[in-house]
Amino acid sequence: MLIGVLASPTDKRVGIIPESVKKLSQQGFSVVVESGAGEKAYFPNAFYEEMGASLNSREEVLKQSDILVSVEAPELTELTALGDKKIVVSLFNPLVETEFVSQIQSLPIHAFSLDRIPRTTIAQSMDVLSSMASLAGYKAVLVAANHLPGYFPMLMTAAGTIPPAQVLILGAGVAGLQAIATARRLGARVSAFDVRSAVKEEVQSLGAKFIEVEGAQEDADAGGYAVTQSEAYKKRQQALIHDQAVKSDVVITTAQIPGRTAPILIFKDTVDSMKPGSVIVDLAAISGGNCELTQNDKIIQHKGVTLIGNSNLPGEMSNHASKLFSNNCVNFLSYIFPEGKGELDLENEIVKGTLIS
Amino acid sequence: MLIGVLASPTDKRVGIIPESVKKLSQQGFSVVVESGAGEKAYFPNAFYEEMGASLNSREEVLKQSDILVSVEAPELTELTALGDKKIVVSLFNPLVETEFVSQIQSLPIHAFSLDRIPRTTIAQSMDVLSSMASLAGYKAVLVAANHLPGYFPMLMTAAGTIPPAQVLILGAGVAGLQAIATARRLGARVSAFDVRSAVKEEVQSLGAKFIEVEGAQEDADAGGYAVTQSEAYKKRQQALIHDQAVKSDVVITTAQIPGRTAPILIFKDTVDSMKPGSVIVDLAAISGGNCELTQNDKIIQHKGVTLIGNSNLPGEMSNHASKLFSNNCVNFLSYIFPEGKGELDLENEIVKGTLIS
Amino acid sequence: MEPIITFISENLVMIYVVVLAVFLGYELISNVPTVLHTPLMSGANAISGVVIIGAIILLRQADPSDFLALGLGFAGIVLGTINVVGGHAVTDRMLEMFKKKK
Amino acid sequence: MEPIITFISENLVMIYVVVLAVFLGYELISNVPTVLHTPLMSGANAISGVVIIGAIILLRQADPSDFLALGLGFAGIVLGTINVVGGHAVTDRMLEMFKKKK
Amino acid sequence: MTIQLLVDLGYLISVILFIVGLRRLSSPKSARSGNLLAALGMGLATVITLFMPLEQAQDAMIAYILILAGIVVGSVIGWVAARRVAMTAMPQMVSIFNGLGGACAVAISMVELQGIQTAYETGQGVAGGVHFTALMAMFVGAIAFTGSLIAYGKLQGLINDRKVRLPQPTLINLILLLVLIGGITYKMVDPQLPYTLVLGIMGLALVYGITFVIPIGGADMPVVISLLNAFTGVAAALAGLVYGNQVMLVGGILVGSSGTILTVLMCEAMNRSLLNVIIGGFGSTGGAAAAVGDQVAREISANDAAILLRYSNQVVMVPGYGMAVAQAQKVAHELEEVLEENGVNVAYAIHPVAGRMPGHMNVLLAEADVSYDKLKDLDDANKLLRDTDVVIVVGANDVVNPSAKDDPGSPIYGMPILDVLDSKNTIVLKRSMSPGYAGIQNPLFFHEKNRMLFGDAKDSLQKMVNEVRALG
Amino acid sequence: MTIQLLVDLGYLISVILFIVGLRRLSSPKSARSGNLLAALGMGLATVITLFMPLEQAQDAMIAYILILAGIVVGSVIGWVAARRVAMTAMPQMVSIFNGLGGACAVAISMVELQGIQTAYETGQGVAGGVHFTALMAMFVGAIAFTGSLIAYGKLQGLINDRKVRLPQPTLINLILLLVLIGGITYKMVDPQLPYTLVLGIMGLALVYGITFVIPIGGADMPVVISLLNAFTGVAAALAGLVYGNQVMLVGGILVGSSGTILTVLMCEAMNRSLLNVIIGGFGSTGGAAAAVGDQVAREISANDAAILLRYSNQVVMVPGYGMAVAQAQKVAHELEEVLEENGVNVAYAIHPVAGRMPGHMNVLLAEADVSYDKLKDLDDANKLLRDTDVVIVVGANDVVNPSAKDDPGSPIYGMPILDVLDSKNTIVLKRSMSPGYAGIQNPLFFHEKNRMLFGDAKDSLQKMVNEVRALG
Ligand SMILES: NC(=O)c1ccc[n+]([C@@H]2O[C@H](COP(=O)([O-])OP(=O)(O)OC[C@H]3O[C@@H](n4cnc5c(N)ncnc54)[C@H](OP(=O)(O)O)[C@@H]3O)[C@@H](O)[C@H]2O)c1
Ligand SMILES: NC(=O)c1ccc[n+]([C@@H]2O[C@H](COP(=O)([O-])OP(=O)(O)OC[C@H]3O[C@@H](n4cnc5c(N)ncnc54)[C@H](OP(=O)(O)O)[C@@H]3O)[C@@H](O)[C@H]2O)c1
Ligand SMILES: NC(=O)c1ccc[n+]([C@@H]2O[C@H](COP(=O)([O-])OP(=O)(O)OC[C@H]3O[C@@H](n4cnc5c(N)ncnc54)[C@H](O)[C@@H]3O)[C@@H](O)[C@H]2O)c1
Ligand SMILES: NC(=O)c1ccc[n+]([C@@H]2O[C@H](COP(=O)([O-])OP(=O)(O)OC[C@H]3O[C@@H](n4cnc5c(N)ncnc54)[C@H](O)[C@@H]3O)[C@@H](O)[C@H]2O)c1
Repeated sequence: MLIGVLASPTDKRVGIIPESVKKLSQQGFSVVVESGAGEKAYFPNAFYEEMGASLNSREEVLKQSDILVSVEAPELTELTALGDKKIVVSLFNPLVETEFVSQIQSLPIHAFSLDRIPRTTIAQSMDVLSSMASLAGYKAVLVAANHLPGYFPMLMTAAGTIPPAQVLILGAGVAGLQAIATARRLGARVSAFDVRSAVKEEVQSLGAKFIEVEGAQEDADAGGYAVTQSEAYKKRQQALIHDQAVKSDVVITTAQIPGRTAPILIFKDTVDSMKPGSVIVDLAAISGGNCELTQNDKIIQHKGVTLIGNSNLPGEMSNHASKLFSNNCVNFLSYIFPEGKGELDLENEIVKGTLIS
Repeated sequence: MLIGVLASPTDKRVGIIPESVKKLSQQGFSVVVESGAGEKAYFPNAFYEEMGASLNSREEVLKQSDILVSVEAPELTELTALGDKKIVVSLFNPLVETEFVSQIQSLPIHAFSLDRIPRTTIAQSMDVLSSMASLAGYKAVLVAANHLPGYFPMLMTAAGTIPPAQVLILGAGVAGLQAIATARRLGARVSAFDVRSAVKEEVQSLGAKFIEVEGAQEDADAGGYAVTQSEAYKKRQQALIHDQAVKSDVVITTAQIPGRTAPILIFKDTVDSMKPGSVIVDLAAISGGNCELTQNDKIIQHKGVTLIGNSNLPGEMSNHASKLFSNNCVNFLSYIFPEGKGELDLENEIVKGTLIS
Repeated sequence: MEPIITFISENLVMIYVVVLAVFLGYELISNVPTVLHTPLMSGANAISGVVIIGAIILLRQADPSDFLALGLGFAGIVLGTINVVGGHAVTDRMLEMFKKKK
Repeated sequence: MEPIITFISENLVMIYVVVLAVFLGYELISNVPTVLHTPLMSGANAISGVVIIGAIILLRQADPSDFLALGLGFAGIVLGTINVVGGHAVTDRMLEMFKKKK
Repeated sequence: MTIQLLVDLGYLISVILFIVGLRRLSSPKSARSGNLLAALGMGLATVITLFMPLEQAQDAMIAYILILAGIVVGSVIGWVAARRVAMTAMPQMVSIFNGLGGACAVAISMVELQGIQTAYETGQGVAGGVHFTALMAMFVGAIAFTGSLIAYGKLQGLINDRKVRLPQPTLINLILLLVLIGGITYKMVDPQLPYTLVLGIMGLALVYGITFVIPIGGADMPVVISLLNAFTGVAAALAGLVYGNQVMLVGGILVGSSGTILTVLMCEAMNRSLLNVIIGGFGSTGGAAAAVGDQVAREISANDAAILLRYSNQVVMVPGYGMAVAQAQKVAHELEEVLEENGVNVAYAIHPVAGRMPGHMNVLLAEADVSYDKLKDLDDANKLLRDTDVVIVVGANDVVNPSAKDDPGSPIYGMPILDVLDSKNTIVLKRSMSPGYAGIQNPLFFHEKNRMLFGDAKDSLQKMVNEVRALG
Repeated sequence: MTIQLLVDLGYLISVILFIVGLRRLSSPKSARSGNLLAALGMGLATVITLFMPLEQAQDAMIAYILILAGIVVGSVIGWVAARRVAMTAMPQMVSIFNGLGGACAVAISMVELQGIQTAYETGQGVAGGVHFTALMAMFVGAIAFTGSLIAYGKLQGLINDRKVRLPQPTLINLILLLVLIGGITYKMVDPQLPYTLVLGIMGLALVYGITFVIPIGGADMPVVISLLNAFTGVAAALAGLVYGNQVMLVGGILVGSSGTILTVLMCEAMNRSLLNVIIGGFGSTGGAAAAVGDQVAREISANDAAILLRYSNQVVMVPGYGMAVAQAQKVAHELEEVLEENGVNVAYAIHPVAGRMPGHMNVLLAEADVSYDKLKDLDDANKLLRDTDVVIVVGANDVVNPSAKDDPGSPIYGMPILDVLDSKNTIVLKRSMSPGYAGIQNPLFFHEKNRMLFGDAKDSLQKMVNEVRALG
C-alpha cells in the first residue's frame, strides 16, 4: 500500500518523518511525500529521499496514495475528489468539527481521526493526544517563563533574595502533569487542581501540592475524561481557585471536557486581582478557554497580566511533535494493517473508536 | 539628599523600585520618581506613592534632584542642563561609549557608571554586571528552549524516546554559569568552554562537562576578566568548538573581553554544519557577537539554524531586573554616602572605579 | 539442698565457665545479619556435633563384651559424624555464594 | 617446666575462665562507636578498681600489729575507692549528654 | 604429664577455634573461613580424644575398629548427603543433621545412665550431679532428635500442616512436660528406681519432641530448627559435664546460647515473639506466601533480597507508577550507588508507558540525578534483561505483565512489555496484590522466578540499601 | 555452707553485672545504665567481701576501721573530684583515677610479696604460681601507676612534650624492660633472694612507667590511658589469682581485654597502629591541631562531630563554594534528613555571595531537593544563629570570615557575613587551611568555638551521616 504524506498549510508539523519512512517500508508500505511537507518541522526533502520516500506534488500524492496521512485534515474538496476506498488518517477533531465530519461521512472513504484513540493501555503507543498534550504542557511552562518578567527559581544573591515563582496548574491531565514537572524543574513552587480526585496521587508523585475541593462528581465510565460538575461544587471550587490564582505568578490551565466548551475556572475579577506581571497560559483556548478573558490564538495584556491563548503549542515544537506524531501514526497503521495489508477489523476497539466515516 | 529616578525610554527596567524607596528614606534620602518610570517593570506609580516617593515630570525630576538614577544614561543635553555638583548614577558603558563619556567628562557633574564596579568580594552587593549577567544567562536558556523545535529533557514515551538536548555554553562567566545551571535544570546535557582554566572547577560544580583547550593565556591581574589569546591556541580552540557545536542543539555564547569586540568563537561554516532546528543565543551581540553571523538585536534564520542576538535579555525580565538593579544601587548609594550625606571618598576603590567624570 | 550446694561450690569455676560461655555465645552472634541466619544455624549445628567426643570416650571406655555400649557408641559415632561432617559441608555450600567477590 | 605444667593442669578450668573472659571482653566492646571511646575507657577504668577487693581481703587478713600491711592496705583502699567512685561518677557525667532525647 | 599438657592445650585450641569460628560465621565476608575453622576445631578435638590418656580406658580393639568405622561411615554419608542436596532443600538437611546429633547424645547418655544405674544398684556411689546431668542430656537430646525429624518432614512436605494436627496441643505438651519433669525428679530422689523408668523417660521425651513440633506451622520451621539446634548444643554440654570434658562443655554451651539468641533474632526478623511461634501454631499469619485464588506468590525479606543483589553481576531496576507514588526515586538511586560500589552493574529499564504521563520516570530519575546513560529504553532493556541476574520491579505492574505476550484474551495483549522473566530472578516491590492502571492481575507475581517484597517502595528500597551496606 | 553459697552467687552476680555493664556501656542509648550496673556490681562485690567468711581472716577492729575509713575517704575524694572537674579535663581525671588503681594493686601486691618472702624465708612452701602472679601484679600495677601520672601531666599541660624529652627512648625502654624481666625471672628461680630485689623491681617498674609514656606525644595520651587502663585491669586480675578471688579475676580480665581492644580501636580511629603510637613518639603526625603561623586550629573527628549534632536542638549548615566543588549537596541533604529524624532542627544559611555565581547554592540545594523553607537568607540566618547549637560550614570561607566585622584593615571589611560565632559551636569542613576566593586567612578557624574537619566535604558529610546513623 502506498502512503501519501501531505503538508499542513497552517501547521508546522508533518505526519510522517523520514525515520518512519524506513520503518514503514520494512512493513511493506511505500511512501510518497508532498514536496516540502517536512520543511517547517526541520525535515527537508533530502532527508525523505535518503530514507527511500519519493517526492511529489500535492495533487499527485492525493491521487496516487492508498492511505493519506496529514496532521491537518485535508480540504473537503480534496477529500471529495479522492477515489473509492481511500483511507485518510488525520486529526479531524470530530467532537468539535461536527459539521465537517458529517460531510465527510457521506464520502466513500475511510477517515480515521487519531484524536479518538481510546485511552487504554494497549492503545497508548498510538495516542496522539497524549503525545501532543505532553508537548503542550512542557511548552506552556516555557512560554509562561518567557513572558514572566522575572525568575522562576529561588535565588539568594548579593542584590537580594528572589522568591520562587508560584505556579498554579488547573487540570492535571497529561498536559497538566507535564507542566507540573517542567515548572518544578525550573524551580517553581507548584500547586495543581483537578476535579478528578484520582489525580491527587499523580500530582503529588511529581512533587506538587494538590488543591482539594470537596464533593467532585466522578464518572468511572468516562474513560479517564472529566464530567461536568454540580453548582455548589463549582462555587467552592471558584473561591479556592481565586485565592490560589491571586497568589500565583503563573497560572496554566488545561481543563477540558471532550466535546464541550471548556469550563471557566478563572473569572475576570480573579485576573483583576492578580499581581501585575503575572502570566496565564490557557491550553483550553481552542474550546473556549478556562479563563473568561482568553482569546484563542492571541496574547493579550489585562491590567498588567499577560494572557496567552495559544491553541497549538505542540506546533511550536514542530520537530519533536512531528517525530512523536509520526511514531504514533506508524504504530497505528501497523496495528490496523498488520504486515502492510489486510482488511480492516471493524470490531476492533481502536478501529471502532477512530473510524469516523 | 533628594534622589531622582528617571524613566528609561528604550529599556523596560527602572533604577529604583518602590521597595527601595522605603530603605532609602530610612537612610535619610528622599526620592522623587518620574511619573511612569516603573510602568514597564510592573511597578505602577501608585506603588511608589505608597512607599513615600513623590511623582513628577521628567523635567522637574532633573531639576530638583541631587542624585539622578537611571538605567539608561540620560541624554547629553539633559546632562548638560544639570546644575553644578549633581550626581548621576547609571550604566554609561564607558569602555564602549568612549565618545559620549569624554563629552560628559567636561561637565561639572559626578557621573558614576555602575558597570564599572570592581569585581571584588566586598563590592559584590553593588555589582550590577553580575546581577544582570545572571539574568541574561537564565533568560538565554529560556529563549533558546522556546525557539528549539523540541524538548530539552530526555523522555521515554510510548511514541518513542526523545534524547536530551545537547547544550554548549561558550564563556563561563556569571552569565555562562547561570545558563549552565538553567539548562541542566531543564534536563539538557551541558558542556561548557572558557579560556580561563580556573572556571573548570566552577563548571563541574554545576554538573556540566568542561571542554579543555590546552595552552590558554591567563592574566591574574586582569581582575577576573579574560585576556586575548595566541593564534595557535585560537586554532585548536576553533576546531574543538566546531566539533562540539555541530553536535549541539543549543549553543549559548557569553564570551566577552571588557572594552574590546567580542572574540569570534562560532564561524559561518560551523553554523552551516549544525543540525537544522538548532538554536544559537549570542549574549555578546552588543560587542560584535561570538558568532560570525550574529546581528545585534535581531533573530535570524541561517540554513535552519536560529541565531538570536538579543543584547538586552535582562530588560525582558524587567521586574526582577529592576529589583536587583535597585538593590545594587541602594547598596552603592549607602556605601558612598553613609547615612544619606557626606563627602565623596575619592580614594575609595569602588568610588575610583565607577566615577567617570 | 545440701547436694546441690556442694555441687555448686565444688564446681564454682565450672559455673563461671558456663556463665562466661553463655554470654560469649550471645555476644558472638548478636550482630549477625539476617542473611546469615541459616548458614550460622547450620554451622552452629555442626559444632553441636561435639557429642561425638562423648561417643568416642564411651567406646574407648567400653567393655569389649558390653554389646549395648558398643552398639550405642557406634551408632552415636555414626550419627554424630554425619552431623559434624554433613553440617560443615552443607554450611560451606550455603556460603559458597559469598566467596565470589571482594 | 614442671611447676608450670602442674600449675596449668591444676588451674585448667581457671584458664578456661581467663580465655573465655578475654574473648568476652573483646566481643563486648568490639562494636563500640567512636563517640563512646572515652566514656567506655572511663567506665572500664572504674571496673578495674576491683583491686580494692584485694585490699579489703588484705586488711581483713592483716595482723593488727603489722603496720606495714595495715598502712599499705589502707592506702590501697583509699586509692582503689577513689578509682571506683570517681571513675563511675566521672563516666556518668560524660554520659549525661546522652540522656537528653528519645 | 607432658602429654596431658598437650591434650589440655589441644582442647583449649579447639575451644578457641569454635569461638573464632562462630565469630567469623556471623559476618558475610569471613563466614566461610569461620566454618572451616570450626571444622578444624572439631577435627583437632576428635583426634585428641582418640589418643589422649584416659583413666578408665579399656581401649579394646573392637572399640577402635568401631570408632574408625563409625567415623568413616558417618563422614561418607554426611559428605555425600551435603553435596547432593539441592540448594532449596538445605534447611531440611540441617534439620536431619541436627536430629542425628541429638540422637547421638541420647545414645551415649543411655549408656552412661545404665552405668550409673549399675553403680547405684551395686551400691557404688555416684555424684548426684552426674546422674542428673546424664538424665538431662538424654532428655534434651531426645527432644532435639524427634523434633528435628518432624521439622524435616514438614519442610520436605512429607507432613502436611493441615492434615497432621493435634487436638489441644498446648495442653498435651504441658502435661507431657510435667510428667517428664516429675519422672526425672522421682528418679533423682530415689536413684535406686529401676532402669525401666529411665527408658520410659526416654520414650516420653521422644514423644514430646514430636508433639512439641507438630503444632507449629511449616513456615516457622527454620525457627524451630534453630531452637532444636540450641537443644542439641545443651545436650552436648550436659554430656560434657558427665565426662568432665571441657570441649564438649564449652562447645555445647556456645551452641546452646548462640542458638537461642539466633532463634530470638529469627523471630524478631519475622516481627514475632518466640512464644508466639511455639504456642501460636497455626494461628500464625507470618506465612511466607501471599495467595490470590489458588495461586501463591512467594515473599522475600529485604535481607535476602539484599544478598541476592550484592552478589549479582547485573541488576536492572524497573520503575513504575509506584515509584512515583512512593517518591522512591532517590532511594533507588542510592541503591544503585551502593550496588555499584560493590561492583554490581545497575541499569534502569524504562517502559514507554510507565507512570501516568509520558516521560514520568525520566522526570523523577532526573530529579534523583540518575545518569542518562543508565536509562535503557524498551529495546535495549529487553536485550539487557537476558543477561540480568536480578530485576527489581519498583512499583511497576502493567508494564511487566507477561499476559501481554502470552494471553490473547488479555486486554493488553500485544503491548510490548519489559521481559523481566528473561532474567534469573525478579523481585517485585509493591504494597499489596492489587492490580495496576489496567486493572488486570499479573501472572509475573506468581511465577517461580519471582519474589514479592511487600510495603511502600521507598521503605523497601531503604531497607535493601541498609542491608547491602551491612554486608560491607 | 549456705553463706558460702550466697557469697558465691553474689560474686557471680557481680561478674554478670560487670559483663552487662560493659556491654551497655558500648552503646550510646544504654551507656548510662551500663555504668550504673557496673557500679552496682562493684558495690555488691565490696559488701560481700566485707562480710564473707574468710579462712585466714584476723578481722581486727583496727582493720575494719581502716577499711571503712578508707572507703569513706576514697569515696569523698573520688566523688568531689569527679563532680568538680571541668568537662574538658575529664581525660586527665580518668588518667589519675587509673593511676590510683594501679597504685592500689602495687600496695596490696607488696604486702602479699612480703608475706610470700617471709613464707619462703621461714621455709614454708608457697606455690610458684602465686609468687609469680603477685610479682606480675606488682610490676604491671606499677607501670599503670606512674604511666598514668605522666599521661595526666601531659594532658594537663604540666609536662611539655617538647621540653621533657628522653634521649634514645626506645633503647632505654628496651633495656629497662629486659632488666625487669631478668629481675623477675631471677627472683622466681631463686625465691630465697632478699626482699630488696622485690623493692628494686618495684622501683624500676615505676621508672619504666615514666619512661614508657614520656616519649609519646601529648595528642596520643587518650590511647595511652586506655592501654594503661588495660594494664590496671590485668594487675587486678593477677591480684585476683593471688587471692583466688573470682570477681577480681574475671573483672580484671574483662577490663584487660576490652581495654586492649579499645586501645586498638582508638588507634584505628586515628588511622594508626598501636605500635606506631607507642614507638612513634614525637614523629607522629596525628596531632589534633593544625597550625598556621603561631595560631592553632583544633580538629574534630567525624564521630565527635556526629554526636555533637545528634544531641543538638538546632543545627545550621552554611554551604559555600566548597560544597559545589565537592558536589556534596545531596549528602548535606541526607545529613539534614537523618538529623531531623532524630528530632534535630536543621536549616541552611545561604550567604548572598556564597559560591561563584548568584544563586549558586540555590541551584545546588534545589537539585538535592532541599525544601525552600529550610533556606534562610542572611538576615533570617543571623537571627537563627543566635539560638543555634552547631553550625556546619560546608566548604564556605569568605562568607563566614569574622574579619569582615572586626578587622578594619581587611579587604572585605564591611561586608555582611553570617555570624556563625553567635552559635555555640562551629565545625568547618574543608580540605586544608588554604583561603577562599578573596585570598585572605579566616580567624574563625582559630576561634575556640571552632573545630576543623579536614577532607573533601562530601566524604566528611558522608562520614557524619554514617556516624549519626550508628548512634541509632
Ligand atoms: N505513561 C503514561 O503516559 C500513562 C498515562 C496514563 C496511564 N498510564 C498507564 O499506567 C500504567 C503504567 O504502568 P506501571 O507499571 O508504571 O504502573 P501500574 O501498572 O499502574 O502499577 C503501579 C503499581 O505500583 C504499586 N504502588 C503504588 N504505590 C506504591 C507505593 N507507595 N509503594 C510501592 N508500590 C506502589 C501499585 O501496587 P500496590 O497498590 O499493591 O502497591 C501498582 O500495582 C499503564 O497501564 C499505562 O497505560 C500511563
Ligand atoms: N556568588 C557569586 O556570584 C560570586 C561570584 C564570583 C566570586 N564570588 C566570591 O566567592 C566567594 C564565595 O565564598 P564562599 O565562602 O562560598 O567560598 P570561598 O570563600 O571561595 O571558600 C571556599 C572554600 O571551600 C573549600 N573547598 C573547596 N573544595 C572543597 C571540597 N571539595 N571539600 C571541602 N572544601 C572545599 C576551600 O578550602 P580548601 O581548599 O581548604 O578545601 C575554600 O576555602 C566570595 O569571596 C565571593 O565574593 C562569588
Ligand atoms: N490509558 C492510558 O494509557 C492513558 C493515556 C493517556 C491519557 N490517559 C488518561 O486520560 C485522562 C485524560 O487525560 P487528558 O490529559 O487527555 O485530559 P483532558 O485534556 O481531557 O483534560 C485535562 C484535565 O482537566 C481536568 N478537568 C476537566 N474539567 C475540569 C474542571 N472543571 N476543573 C478542573 N479540572 C478539570 C480533567 O480531569 C483532566 O485531568 C487522564 O486521566 C490520563 O491519565 C490514559
Ligand atoms: N569578586 C566577586 O565577587 C565577583 C563578582 C562577579 C564576577 N566575578 C568574577 O569576574 C569574572 C568575569 O565575570 P563576567 O561574567 O563578568 O565575565 P565576562 O562577561 O567579561 O566574560 C564572560 C566569560 O567569557 C570568557 N571568555 C572571554 N574570552 C573568551 C574566549 N575567547 N573564549 C571563551 N571564553 C572567553 C571569560 O573568561 C568569562 O568567563 C568571573 O571570574 C567572575 O567569577 C567576581
